[in-house]
Amino acid sequence: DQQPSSQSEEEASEETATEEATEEATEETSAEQTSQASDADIPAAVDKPLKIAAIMEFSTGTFASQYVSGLEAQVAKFGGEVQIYNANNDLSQMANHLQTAINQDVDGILIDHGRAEALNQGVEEALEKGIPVVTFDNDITVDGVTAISQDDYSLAWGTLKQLAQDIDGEGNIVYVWAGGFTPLERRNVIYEAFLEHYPNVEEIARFGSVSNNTALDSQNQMEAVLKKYPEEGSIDAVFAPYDEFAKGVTRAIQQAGRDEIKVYGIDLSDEDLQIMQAENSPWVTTAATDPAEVAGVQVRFLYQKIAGEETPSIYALDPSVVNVSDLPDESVTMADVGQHIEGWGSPNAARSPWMDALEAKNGQ
Amino acid sequence: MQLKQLNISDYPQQADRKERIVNFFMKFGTLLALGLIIVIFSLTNEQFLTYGNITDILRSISIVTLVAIGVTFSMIVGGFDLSVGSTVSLATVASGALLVWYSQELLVVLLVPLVLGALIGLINAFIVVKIRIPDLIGTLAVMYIINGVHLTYTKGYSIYGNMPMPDGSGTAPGIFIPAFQFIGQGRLFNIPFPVILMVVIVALVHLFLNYTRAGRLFYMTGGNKEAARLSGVPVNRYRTYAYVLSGVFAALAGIVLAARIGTGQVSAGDPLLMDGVAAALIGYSVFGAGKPNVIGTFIGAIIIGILLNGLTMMNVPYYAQDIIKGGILVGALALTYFRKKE
Amino acid sequence: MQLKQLNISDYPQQADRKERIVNFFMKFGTLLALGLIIVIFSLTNEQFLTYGNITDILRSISIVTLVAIGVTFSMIVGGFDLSVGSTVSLATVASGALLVWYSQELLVVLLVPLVLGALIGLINAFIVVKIRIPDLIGTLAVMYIINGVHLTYTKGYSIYGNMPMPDGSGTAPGIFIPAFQFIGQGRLFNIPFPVILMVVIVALVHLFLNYTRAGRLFYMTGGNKEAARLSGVPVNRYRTYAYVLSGVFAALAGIVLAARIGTGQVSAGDPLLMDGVAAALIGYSVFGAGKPNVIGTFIGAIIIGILLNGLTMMNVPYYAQDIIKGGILVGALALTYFRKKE
Amino acid sequence: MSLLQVQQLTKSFGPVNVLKQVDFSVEPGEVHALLGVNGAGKSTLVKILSGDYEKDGGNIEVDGEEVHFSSPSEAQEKGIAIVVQEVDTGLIPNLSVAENVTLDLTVSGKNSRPISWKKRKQIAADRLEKVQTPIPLNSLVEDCTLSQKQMILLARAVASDAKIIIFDEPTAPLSDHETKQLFHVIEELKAQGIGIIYISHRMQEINRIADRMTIMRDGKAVAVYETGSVSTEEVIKTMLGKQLHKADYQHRGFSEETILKIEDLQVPDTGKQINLSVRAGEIVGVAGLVGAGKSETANAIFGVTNAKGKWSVSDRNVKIKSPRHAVNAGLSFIPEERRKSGVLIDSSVQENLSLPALQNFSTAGWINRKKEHQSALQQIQELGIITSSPKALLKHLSGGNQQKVSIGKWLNHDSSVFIFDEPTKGIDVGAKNDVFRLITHLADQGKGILYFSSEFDELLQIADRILVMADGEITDEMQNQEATEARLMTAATGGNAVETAKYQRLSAAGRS
Ligand SMILES: Nc1ncnc2c1ncn2[C@@H]1O[C@H](COP(=O)(O)OP(=O)(O)OP(=O)(O)O)[C@@H](O)[C@H]1O
Ligand SMILES: Nc1ncnc2c1ncn2[C@@H]1O[C@H](COP(=O)(O)OP(=O)(O)OP(=O)(O)O)[C@@H](O)[C@H]1O
Ligand SMILES: [Mg+2]
Ligand SMILES: [Mg+2]
Repeated sequence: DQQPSSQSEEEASEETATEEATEEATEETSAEQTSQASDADIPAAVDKPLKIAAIMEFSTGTFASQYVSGLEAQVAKFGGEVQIYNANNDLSQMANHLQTAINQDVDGILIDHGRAEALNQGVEEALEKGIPVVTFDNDITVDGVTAISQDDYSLAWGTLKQLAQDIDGEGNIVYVWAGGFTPLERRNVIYEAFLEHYPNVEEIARFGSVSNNTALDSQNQMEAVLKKYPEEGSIDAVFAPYDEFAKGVTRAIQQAGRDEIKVYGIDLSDEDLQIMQAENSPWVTTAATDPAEVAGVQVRFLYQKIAGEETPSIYALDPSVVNVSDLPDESVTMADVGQHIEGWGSPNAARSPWMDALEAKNGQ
Repeated sequence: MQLKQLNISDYPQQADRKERIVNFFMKFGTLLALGLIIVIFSLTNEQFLTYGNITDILRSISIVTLVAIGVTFSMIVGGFDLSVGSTVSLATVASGALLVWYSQELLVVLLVPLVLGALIGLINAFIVVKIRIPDLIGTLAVMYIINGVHLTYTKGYSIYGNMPMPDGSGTAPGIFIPAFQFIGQGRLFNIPFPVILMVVIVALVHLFLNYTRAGRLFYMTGGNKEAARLSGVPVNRYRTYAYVLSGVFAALAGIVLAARIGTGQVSAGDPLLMDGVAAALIGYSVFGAGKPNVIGTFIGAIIIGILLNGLTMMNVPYYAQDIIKGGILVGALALTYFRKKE
Repeated sequence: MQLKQLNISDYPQQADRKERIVNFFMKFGTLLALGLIIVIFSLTNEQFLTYGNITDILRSISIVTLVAIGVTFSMIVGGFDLSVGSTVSLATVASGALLVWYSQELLVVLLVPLVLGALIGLINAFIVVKIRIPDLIGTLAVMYIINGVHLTYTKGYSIYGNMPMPDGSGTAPGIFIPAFQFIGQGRLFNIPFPVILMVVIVALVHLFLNYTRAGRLFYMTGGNKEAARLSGVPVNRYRTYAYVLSGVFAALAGIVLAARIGTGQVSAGDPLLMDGVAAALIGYSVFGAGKPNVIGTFIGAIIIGILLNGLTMMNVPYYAQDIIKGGILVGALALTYFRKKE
Repeated sequence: MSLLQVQQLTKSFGPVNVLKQVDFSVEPGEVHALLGVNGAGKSTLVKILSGDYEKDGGNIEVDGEEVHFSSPSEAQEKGIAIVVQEVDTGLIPNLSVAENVTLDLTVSGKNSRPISWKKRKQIAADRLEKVQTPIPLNSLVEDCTLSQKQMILLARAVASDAKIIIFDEPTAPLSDHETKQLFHVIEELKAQGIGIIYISHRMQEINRIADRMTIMRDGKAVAVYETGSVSTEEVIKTMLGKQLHKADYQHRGFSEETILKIEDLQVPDTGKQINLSVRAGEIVGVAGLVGAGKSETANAIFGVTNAKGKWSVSDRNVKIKSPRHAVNAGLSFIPEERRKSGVLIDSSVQENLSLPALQNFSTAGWINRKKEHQSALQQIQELGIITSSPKALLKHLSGGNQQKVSIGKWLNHDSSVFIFDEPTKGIDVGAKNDVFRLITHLADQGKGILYFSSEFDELLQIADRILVMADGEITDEMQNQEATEARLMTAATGGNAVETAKYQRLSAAGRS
């Protein structure tokens, strides 16, 4: 992992010896390279094609796809290469992948979802080998790891608050949920609290299952629920805390012509935006962070770590509540949601001054 | 000789009472179970037997039935096709891509996935019939390959109207045109179109399998490959046909799926494999057929669909639904298969 | 009589060259493919053949190998067990619940899941052997039921140390104790414990199947049930044993899984079914055995594990990996199965 | 010009040369018998003629035209039909009788025309009538008896408009009566100028029906005779390549001790009760026409079917609810359908031979493989099993050798009673001799033998006492000295009354 430079060989080998050495070398390098204007402050440790591993628990759904694109885009901008290790919902596979990545001597590791118990051992090993780790949405709390999260609790609370306001704290709702997935389990905690908080809101039906065809399954099951409650007004709202649920439910409601039922979801993607913005769409509110942005922040933290900068142990991205009413009439994509929703995205989180230079350098 | 007295009707009457009861259960056990389920659901929920709900159930099983018909074909020739789920996914993605990325017209959007399905069938046949890799493992390998292909092609993205292109080159030009969506969502004479499609296909396949030469050759091939070969049946050709048909029906299911959800959803077909196989296997027991048959498969799909609908209506959590589903499967099949030692 | 000329040794020597080559490929095709894969991977990646990576690969396949051994048993007696994946899940959840919810000690945490696995095997045997529901559909139904049971039991939650109780009654008292985690994550003499466990079990099962009376009777039962029965083999008892062993091995796999991931993850076993079956089926072709055998199964699991590891190391995108995996499966098996008409 | 002319035909399976430059011909209207010991290559020859196997060398002419078949349908196009030796390779078990009888119509039919099942059934009924065998048209072939299956194959072959029809041991599962029907049919075919190739191990049949015979030995056609031009002894000598030393059936005395006693055995499949007993060293034959219920009775005795009754073996009362109980009680059983229930064709000779007595080859559950191998070698020698090795798979052995394995596997087991069901079916005279020798040898050791057969002459040769069975019941009993073929036949048919009753029952069952 050496870069070709004007430095002598001794200096170069010294540089890779320890983490502290890297920091010192960074200063040296920047001092030496003042002649090249834009590369001025780029730390040497990141000023080369880095090999980044992204260990993902699953990659189904648009959220995951956009997250992956976000990772790839940000790492590419930095001139590195990211390798996706997809565990297909198999935690032990995820632990294996983490191990493989460590054996590969990658420069940094990103972890998306998963559980601490399965991954702690690997994470500790990575840190011992000097490979920095940034996690997203899991419970790993090893010292030296930066954990970012989109905060499932706020996500759920955000959309549920809107739901409560819209139905005036009283009415019949349908809940779509399935266990076995950390984010859904966390969102459920808030949902239970919500039911306690609003005693006049009654859950009249609950269903849900997660597969590769979640949307269609939800659609079929929602149809059954609609048939069970055929009278207009018998259902006020549906809480679907996962966009695949929300999509299916929305379709079922639309096709049944029961537009009086509103859908409150979680997560947002281009496709979701399109569905929400369709005329008379029952899906009126969703709470989300921008998956690409999450990925960007995670990559930037990792690069900061590789560059030897100080990073926080915990960083929570603030989710936004997106109401269709806040969006304009013409169709909007994820790229420009920020123009309409306050606080959407955080393009400047975890951004060091040298990053612009690094991006510009690799942009050519 | 004595044959002159041969009289078509009196053979069954010889069975004594106990035997007749056993026979009855063997023949009608599965149907009985289905009837019982319907009665229970309609008693516990008055909305269950409404016209709207019945058509909903039928619509919800239309896709799985198409897959299961393909599975039935491969089972008839004594084979097994694990790749149908991935074929559904591929067809779904292919029709989505043709509509959205290439703005193709209906005919192309229907034809290309079907041709792809047939191609996959040919590949399966090549592997299983020609190279003679055992069917379970050969079609499993093909399943992996097709899954990989369609995910690589879409880079993991699902395809929907006017989506931003995955390579960042702006917005896709096409949408899911209404003529296409009609296949999954439309109605003719107030009957959902996929239901009509399903019923017509079930009827045609039933006639085909029972009243045409080709249909019987499928059964012969599966019943005893060696004997069929010795009787001059080109068994390998028929096994090939069966895999091709399996692929084509899976592709058709994929088209209906895409039209129904209005998205070229990646991996959407995976869960259909199990349900399709279950439907076809339940079909064995219907009318005591003891072999794969399309009416049985249809009834199998209905049982699965009704359970999902009725249990959801009864607000049974989905995981508890699995218990009931499994229990009823065992119960229905026990009626059919359990009998005194031969 | 003619027998006097019987000459045992000259049969193989008569085979001509071409035939010997064919025989060679039939016997060693799968191993050859494995060797080729290893060579390619170690040439393209210097980290591949490191001690650390090899033990990682072995550790990564240990769970699937245990499942596949169970599957092998059911295949040896001519059956099929689709419920193994769900049994793994149940065992994982059970050991998690015992540790976390009930703070039980190690012995209990190991014993209860194994007993549950044996029980599931008995249920499968009852359905398949006694009620005579065909194995594919009978064990499919059991799969549904077990999935439902374990999800209902945990209310869909995964179980981890000191979790909030699903019924809201505070925090769970227990954790995943280190002694338990050792099973999945520990090392003995710098070899991961699950690898040792796997190798010992493979060796024991191999000896059992090939050198003991009971092992032989398993094979005989699968070879021709009727003939074995008429020779005094209690075939139904051996079929029952096979299903019980299948359940026990799946439960063992579930325990290792839970120890490895430190969680009682619901539905964690589902993906293991396919891989387990694939490993057992690849095993058929190893050494030209033509029947299920545990060494073959082990090699099948190794092939699958190496592919996953090596392709990931070569930075092949995960969906393209499926294509290669499928392709290599077909290629390796083609070497074994493809030959001229008999 | 011959209808069929085969010259210098060769065929090998891997290293084994099965056919070595065989010459063979059939004239129109001729019944040409093919004779030879088990494994001589008869089936292989006719399988090549019927397009099942491809020849390695030599040429085949049909009607003067050289042909080369690469599939059975090509042979059928040239007018060659076959009734195969293993009936199960000719039938589709999970389809109905009607469909199986008219299988050729399906295969040769037009794709465009829908099948009329009503018409099909009529045709099937007509065809079955031609071979005078009513079988319920709607029942599945898998539920049919062996003889019924054989007759279905016959009916189909007869109905095909073939120029040459090959019968590969057609009478093995047939009764006398059905055999007569078959011969009648063959006469008619002959009259139509059809050439017949007829394989059988039964010399009387050959003498009765064949015009010429070709004798095969060790893959070569060694002689062609006109029927009647040579003596049967000469034919057998040519077949075996040596003089046949007839087994010595001189019967020795046997003890008074009853070794097997069966009382009030309720046979499930026939619904009849059976009482019988066998003394140590005694060979008790059970004679009966095919369909008399012999196999059902044998199965019931051995616990194959769950029958009620009282068993006593060597004066000990035993309960037999399954074959395992029977084996433990000291019974051995050589069933009629060897491929289905007698041997494991995908296992090796050695594994088959050691199966029932596996505990004798194992200590504390571990198999002593060396001992197993040695014992297998020895048995292969003793029984004259022709195989390349004890490790060879059983499916590579000829039918007669499979039968020897099916018997041989019980010899390791310490049984006191042996039950044989049609043990000589499909085996050649030499092997039959071996089997008889084996049986008498067992009797000499004081074993009790129960021998079910529809071959009355065999029973007269070997049995000390003969029970006659008709319609599931034992109708007569005689000592060997009192027995004649005529008396046996009378008892077995129960006069005409029973025969008639049986047909009424069958034809009633045929109405469907
Ligand atoms: N598929 C095969 N592979 C290897 N050897 C075979 C195969 N088929 C037959 N043989 C061998 O060829 C020889 C001739 O067999 P064939 O079946 O022609 O004998 P047969 O004369 O019909 O005997 P039988 O009277 O027992 O029916 C036997 O030694 C047999 O083991
Ligand atoms: N599937 C069946 N359906 C109706 N009757 C049957 C069936 N199988 C057997 N039988 C009757 O049971 C009786 C005995 O059958 P089977 O031919 O096996 O007797 P067998 O004396 O052992 O003759 P074989 O010499 O063929 O062994 C016959 O009368 C037959 O008609
Ligand atoms: Mg033969
Ligand atoms: Mg019999």
